[in-house]
Amino acid sequence: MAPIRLILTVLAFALMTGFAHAQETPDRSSTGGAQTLEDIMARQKQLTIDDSFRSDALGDPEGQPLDDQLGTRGGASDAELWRGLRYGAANITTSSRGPAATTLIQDGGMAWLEFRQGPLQQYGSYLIGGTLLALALFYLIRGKIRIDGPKTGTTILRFKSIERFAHWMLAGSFLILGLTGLVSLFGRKVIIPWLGHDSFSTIAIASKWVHNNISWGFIIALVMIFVLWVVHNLPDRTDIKWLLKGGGIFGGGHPPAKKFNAGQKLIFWSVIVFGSVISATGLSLLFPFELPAFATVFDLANATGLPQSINGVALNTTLAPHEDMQFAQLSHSIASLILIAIIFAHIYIGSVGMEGAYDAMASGEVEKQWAREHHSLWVEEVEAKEAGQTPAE
Amino acid sequence: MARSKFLVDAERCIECNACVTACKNEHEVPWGINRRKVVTINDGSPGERSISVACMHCSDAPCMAVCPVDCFYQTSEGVVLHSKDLCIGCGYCFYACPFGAPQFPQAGNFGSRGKMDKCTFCAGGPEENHSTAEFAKYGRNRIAEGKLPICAEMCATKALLAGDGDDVSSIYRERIVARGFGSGAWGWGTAYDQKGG
Amino acid sequence: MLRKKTNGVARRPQRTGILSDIAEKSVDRRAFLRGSGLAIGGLAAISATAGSVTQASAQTAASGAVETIKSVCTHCSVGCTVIAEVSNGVWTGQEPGWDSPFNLGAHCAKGAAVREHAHGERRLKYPMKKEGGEWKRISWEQAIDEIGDGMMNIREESGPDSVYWLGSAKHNNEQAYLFRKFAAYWGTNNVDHQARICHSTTVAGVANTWGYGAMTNSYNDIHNSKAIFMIGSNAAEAHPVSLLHILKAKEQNNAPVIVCDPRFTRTAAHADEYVRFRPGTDVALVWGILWHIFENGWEDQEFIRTRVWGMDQIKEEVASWTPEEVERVTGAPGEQLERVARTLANNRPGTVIWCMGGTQHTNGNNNTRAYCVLQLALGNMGTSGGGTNIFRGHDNVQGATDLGVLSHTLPGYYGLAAGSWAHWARVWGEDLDWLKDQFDMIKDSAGKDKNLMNLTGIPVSRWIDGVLEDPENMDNPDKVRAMVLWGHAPNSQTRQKEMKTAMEKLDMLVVVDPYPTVSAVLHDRTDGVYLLPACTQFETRGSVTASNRSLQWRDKVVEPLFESLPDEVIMAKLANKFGWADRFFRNIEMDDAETPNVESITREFNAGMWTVGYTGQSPERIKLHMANQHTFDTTTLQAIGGPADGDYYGMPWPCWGTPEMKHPGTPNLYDMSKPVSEGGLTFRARFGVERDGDNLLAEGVYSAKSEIKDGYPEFTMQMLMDLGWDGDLTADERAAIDAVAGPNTNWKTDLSGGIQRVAIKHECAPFGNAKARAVVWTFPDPVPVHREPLYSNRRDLVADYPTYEDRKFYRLPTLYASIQKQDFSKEYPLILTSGRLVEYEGGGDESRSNPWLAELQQDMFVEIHRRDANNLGVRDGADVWVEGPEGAKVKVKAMITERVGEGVAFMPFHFGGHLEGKDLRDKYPEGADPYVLGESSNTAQTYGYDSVTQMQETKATLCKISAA
Amino acid sequence: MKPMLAAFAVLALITVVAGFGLPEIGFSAQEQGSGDAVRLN
Repeated sequence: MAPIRLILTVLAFALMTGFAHAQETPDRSSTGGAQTLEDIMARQKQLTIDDSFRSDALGDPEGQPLDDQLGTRGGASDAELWRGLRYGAANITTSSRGPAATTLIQDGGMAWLEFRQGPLQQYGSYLIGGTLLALALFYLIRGKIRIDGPKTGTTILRFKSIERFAHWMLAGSFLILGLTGLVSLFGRKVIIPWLGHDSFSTIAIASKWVHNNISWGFIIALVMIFVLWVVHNLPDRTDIKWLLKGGGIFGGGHPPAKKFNAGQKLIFWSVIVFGSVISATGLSLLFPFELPAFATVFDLANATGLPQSINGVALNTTLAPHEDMQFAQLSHSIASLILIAIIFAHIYIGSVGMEGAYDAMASGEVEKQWAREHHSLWVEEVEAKEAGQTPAE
Repeated sequence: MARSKFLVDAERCIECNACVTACKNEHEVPWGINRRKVVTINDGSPGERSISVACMHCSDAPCMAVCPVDCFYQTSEGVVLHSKDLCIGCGYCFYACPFGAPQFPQAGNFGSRGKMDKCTFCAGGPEENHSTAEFAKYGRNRIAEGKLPICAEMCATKALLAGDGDDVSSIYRERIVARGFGSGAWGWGTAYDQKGG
Repeated sequence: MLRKKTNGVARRPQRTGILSDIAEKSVDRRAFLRGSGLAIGGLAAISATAGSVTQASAQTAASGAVETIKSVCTHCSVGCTVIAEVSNGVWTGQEPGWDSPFNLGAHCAKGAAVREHAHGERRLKYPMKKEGGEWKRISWEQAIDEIGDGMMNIREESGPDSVYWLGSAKHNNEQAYLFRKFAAYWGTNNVDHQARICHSTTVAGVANTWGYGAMTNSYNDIHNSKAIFMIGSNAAEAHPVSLLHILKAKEQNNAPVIVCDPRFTRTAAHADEYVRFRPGTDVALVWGILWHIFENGWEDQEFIRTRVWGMDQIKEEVASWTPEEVERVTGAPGEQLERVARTLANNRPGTVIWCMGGTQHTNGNNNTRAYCVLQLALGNMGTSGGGTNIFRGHDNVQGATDLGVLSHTLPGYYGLAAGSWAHWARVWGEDLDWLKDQFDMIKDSAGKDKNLMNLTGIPVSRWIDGVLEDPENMDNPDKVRAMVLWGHAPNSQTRQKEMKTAMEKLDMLVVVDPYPTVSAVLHDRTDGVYLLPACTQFETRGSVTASNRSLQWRDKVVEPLFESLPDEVIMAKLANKFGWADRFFRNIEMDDAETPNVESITREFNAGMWTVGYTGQSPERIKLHMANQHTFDTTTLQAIGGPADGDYYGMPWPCWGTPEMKHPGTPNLYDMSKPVSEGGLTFRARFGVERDGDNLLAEGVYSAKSEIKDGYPEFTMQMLMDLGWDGDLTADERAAIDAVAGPNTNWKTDLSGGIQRVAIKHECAPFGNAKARAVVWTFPDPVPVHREPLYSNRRDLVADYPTYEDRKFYRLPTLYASIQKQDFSKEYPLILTSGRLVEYEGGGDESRSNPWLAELQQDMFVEIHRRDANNLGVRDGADVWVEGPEGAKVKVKAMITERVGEGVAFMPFHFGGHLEGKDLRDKYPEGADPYVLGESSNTAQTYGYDSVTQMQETKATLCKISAA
Repeated sequence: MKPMLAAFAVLALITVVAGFGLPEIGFSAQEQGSGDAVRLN
């Protein structure tokens, strides 16, 4: 479980560090270096222990001189040989050319599927359900955020068509990707009992096809969005004020903001960060065995010393292709679930949540009054531009 | 009731690949799909040993647990089979399988890997026994013919044993006793939660 | 061809009844488990006849419209039974042949994949001819006409000896026999086959030691061995199923397995003791072991006194092979050989197994005789569990050898003497003078005419020299101008580049084979190449002789594919074309004008093969054995009850006398514990009765129940009369004997078998009872001695152990010293050796065309020791050039391993279709190219031929390796 | 409105092109499992 826990720490910003138990090597002199009762108890408690004392005890496969009488396993005992396989340390060759043919055995699978069936689905559903609930609650309490001042009747161009194009491309693809993704994650639990195996299989095949292929659109759009808006999303002083006033969501007047206020900047950056994680892992899943990534990721992680402090041991950076894909699959779904939750909030505020906000992405023209309230500095900028001079700071 | 198992005696396996070609022959398995493979450990040095690997038909099979469309099922003899009609080729069973048994006709084809294919213990699939459809999708159904998996039946040195777990292990135990040294029963711990021989 | 194997429609009705029962039973598997591999896998039950019992029920359950046909695997010499399931003429499935005592259902990669023959996607599909550089499809008639006319022309201009008939170990016995007869009727001894380059040195060495040149015991008899000594044999890859028997002995008798080989082979991986030694130093190694045996008096004195001649001379030679000298020459440490010697001495009887690692040397005949001497010294001969178990290579190389597809003998090792021709002329009912006229004459040194029919022909290993050598230097009237490769992979021969030139110099190149073979692409010919599609052994029927001398019968599995024809039919077509078909098939029934009846061919050679006892195995008896395989014991090979009660499986030759005599066959040669009538035997009295005053006959020992209680010479009519046994002859027998040569008629020439019958009636071996000879005074090296390879990396040893002087034999001048005196070791520092891979066989044209096999070995490679690789700056998997001292080089992948020792490189010899880095795929006829092509190791392999048999040297030459 | 519809249209287009185009340049187990010295079809 150690590496999985690291993914969570890396991706979900160390939410789960609490689970981790560091453990210092016990004294094994009593058993002559073999495992002790403590080791066994620790394994039973699912604690991660430094098992190098076993993983390194592989005998010496090439140790035996050829002109001796040959033992049954050359320089290594049965136990040592099987252990070599268990830890992927045996020297394996095969005449089969299949992918990963020389991986005789990999034990990451069980942990992976247990995590996927368990925590991932559980917390995933909590997260999404929770967000929806929270938003509903918020709507009941705060209601729709109206434009306070009198409407001017004049509008101002907030987003050029290219910007809207990119936004909707990203939005469209993400909605579909999220939906089809959720189908493959929860389908077996939710849809099969309801529709049965055959019809679900058809649905799953379709959603997988769509998921795999629409992904390209998502990636393109993600890049466009980044290029178009990154300059407007660099944090600055105004953001602090804005955040201190809580964006004025709960009254207390509108804090000044540029084209994007701090809230929107947060959305932007989480889309960029999670979006690229999703894209990267997605790609490596689209091309099995072609784009393994996690050995390098773990190397970097180990360099930070973070996993050591969390799990007591560094992460294994010699991964079987299967294991690499397991991590890709997990990080892909974890990042997606989180982003889905965030986007729910974004959709809410961009539609039912706030009067006048939707026009920005629909026609691109927004009511000047709305703009003054929510993006005062940006409006000044624009007007100043029109007046042909830069405003005094 | 009887529990079907494979057992590979690493002391006897000579990497002749008979199991591999027998499987290809019996089920007309296309080039590039390896339901069974033979791997060699420490090739070329003392202690060189070979093992024939395929789906071990695990008791608590990870592939069954993980399949998003739940296309696997296990027969009363413990043989793990799947339905190619349900399979969506997502490859999750491959991630989960400790032995790398699942095979995909479109290994690298943008994730759309085609229907998964694996060792059936020569027990065919959901289709009617001996139907042409069954043969086309899963290969020959020897179990229904009252025969055991061809790979084990044709093994050059009888290193690969298949059949009722009790008989398999008693035969193997016999050998261990005769040899007077340890176990070459590879993979039993992982597959059947027990020590081989 | 790819029809689905499971015909549901046909099957389902059948299974409802029986199968549903089994389905129930199968809830607990024991029901039919006993019939499965499990029962046989069991140690106690490795000889489980239980297998057949319940298997029958499984069979009936399985077969509906499906018909089961028994054949024999066409790859190695173990003789594994192949059970083919055929429905509506399509070979749909392959089942394990549990009943076969040889393989008990087991197969190797090749045997488990033979059904692909019935797909035959890469087969040669119809007769083809190369015209203006293009392959052109032609009819059989046109092919036979053009080939026939071309040969008749050559015959007119240069004589019959300018056409070379290269036969095959892939022929069944009938085809092989017919092929040899065919060459005789054509009028040449330029006929040969793969045995020349596989075990000819064994046959010569062993036959000259104790009488017969064959495996003395059997694979199954290894069950009784207390020790197993393998040298130059990688059985795990070349004869995988034999490991079934070897491992049984290892596990049940706790028999130590000792493997001596320059490579740590897959066989060595299962050994208790591995002896690594320098390629080409077998004699030194064996003498090194014998040194310890003599030193400690571990030899079997009594056995040597009574049954061996010349051991004292051996002792003298061995005395000089002290542990130090042995280590200097072979590299094997003295204490290890001492341990080996003690193991062999303490575990008797032990068997000695060897293969091409020992035979393919310029002094191969010395090696094989040295192995024999080792067994003689230990007293391991003529006993169950002992013997020299020589594993032959091809499925019928033993049969083809026995039936004389060789340039130095007629069928049955009769030789080429006038008497031999007279004998076979009698068998064929042929006019001897007509035969003589078919042959060419040549002036001998004395300037008087000699008929070439009595002169050994050119061996297959040298046919290229028959083309390239100046006729002045040859005893061949003219160059070889037409070459017929009838089931032969040319890439299995050394000096490929010279072969290319030779092929281009020929007037006509004819390939008769199921596959185009490398012969179709190696050369740059634009015309005069004919490819004739022969069918495989699964598309015809006939008998085949396994390595242990047992004959098995193959039934036809499917009709010939495409336009292919059985070899006997193609021979008949040519015989008709040449106009002597009537004479040729005089005694042979014809199913139609071009189809000789296979069984009646068997009967014809039954009538003439008295020397090796191929006379008792009538088609009926062989088929009876095939049908009742389950009645034979899997260790003794003897039938226990049943219709073949008492027979040994396949009637291992010698199966004396006529079929009516019902001799059971001889399971273990020279075994005196049995009476001759029950498979016992003595050493053959083949070398006279006396040598420099010593008696060559056995000293007071004789086979059980023998009425002559001492050594005795081979039987003649005269001897019967002297013994007063001639009264036992029937009138017919006596008449037949008088018709031959009266009192001078002997056990070999008596066509009635009477002499053999009477001798055996008195429990005497027809061929006499003599000593084995440890010293073969007729050979260049009477006492086997070590001689350095022609291309040696040890110049210091060349001085001490030089090779032979150049000499001329088999019609050709042959080089030894003149090559060895040049020093190549500086420029070519690595030793190059070659061997087999389990997935492929021979030249590999057949197995590389089988996708199930080809997928597993796709790249030709060279094994290099890690140290050499690092010194050469070669990385694993990188392309390298391997260049032989004669300048030819191959581009292959480097495999870095410690399987080979330092300074040694190894290449498998199954690849072909690339030449010096050039891919020749586009030169194959459309769609007939093998799946996998690769460089042939023999391109880099060099000159060098055995001093007795012209066996090619492929195991010890030099090379240099460089990154490509 | 137009940019949004345009975006969805383009998205659909990309999906279809990818779905039917990319497999063409993908590689099968056969291709993956055969070296340079092999001809399959």
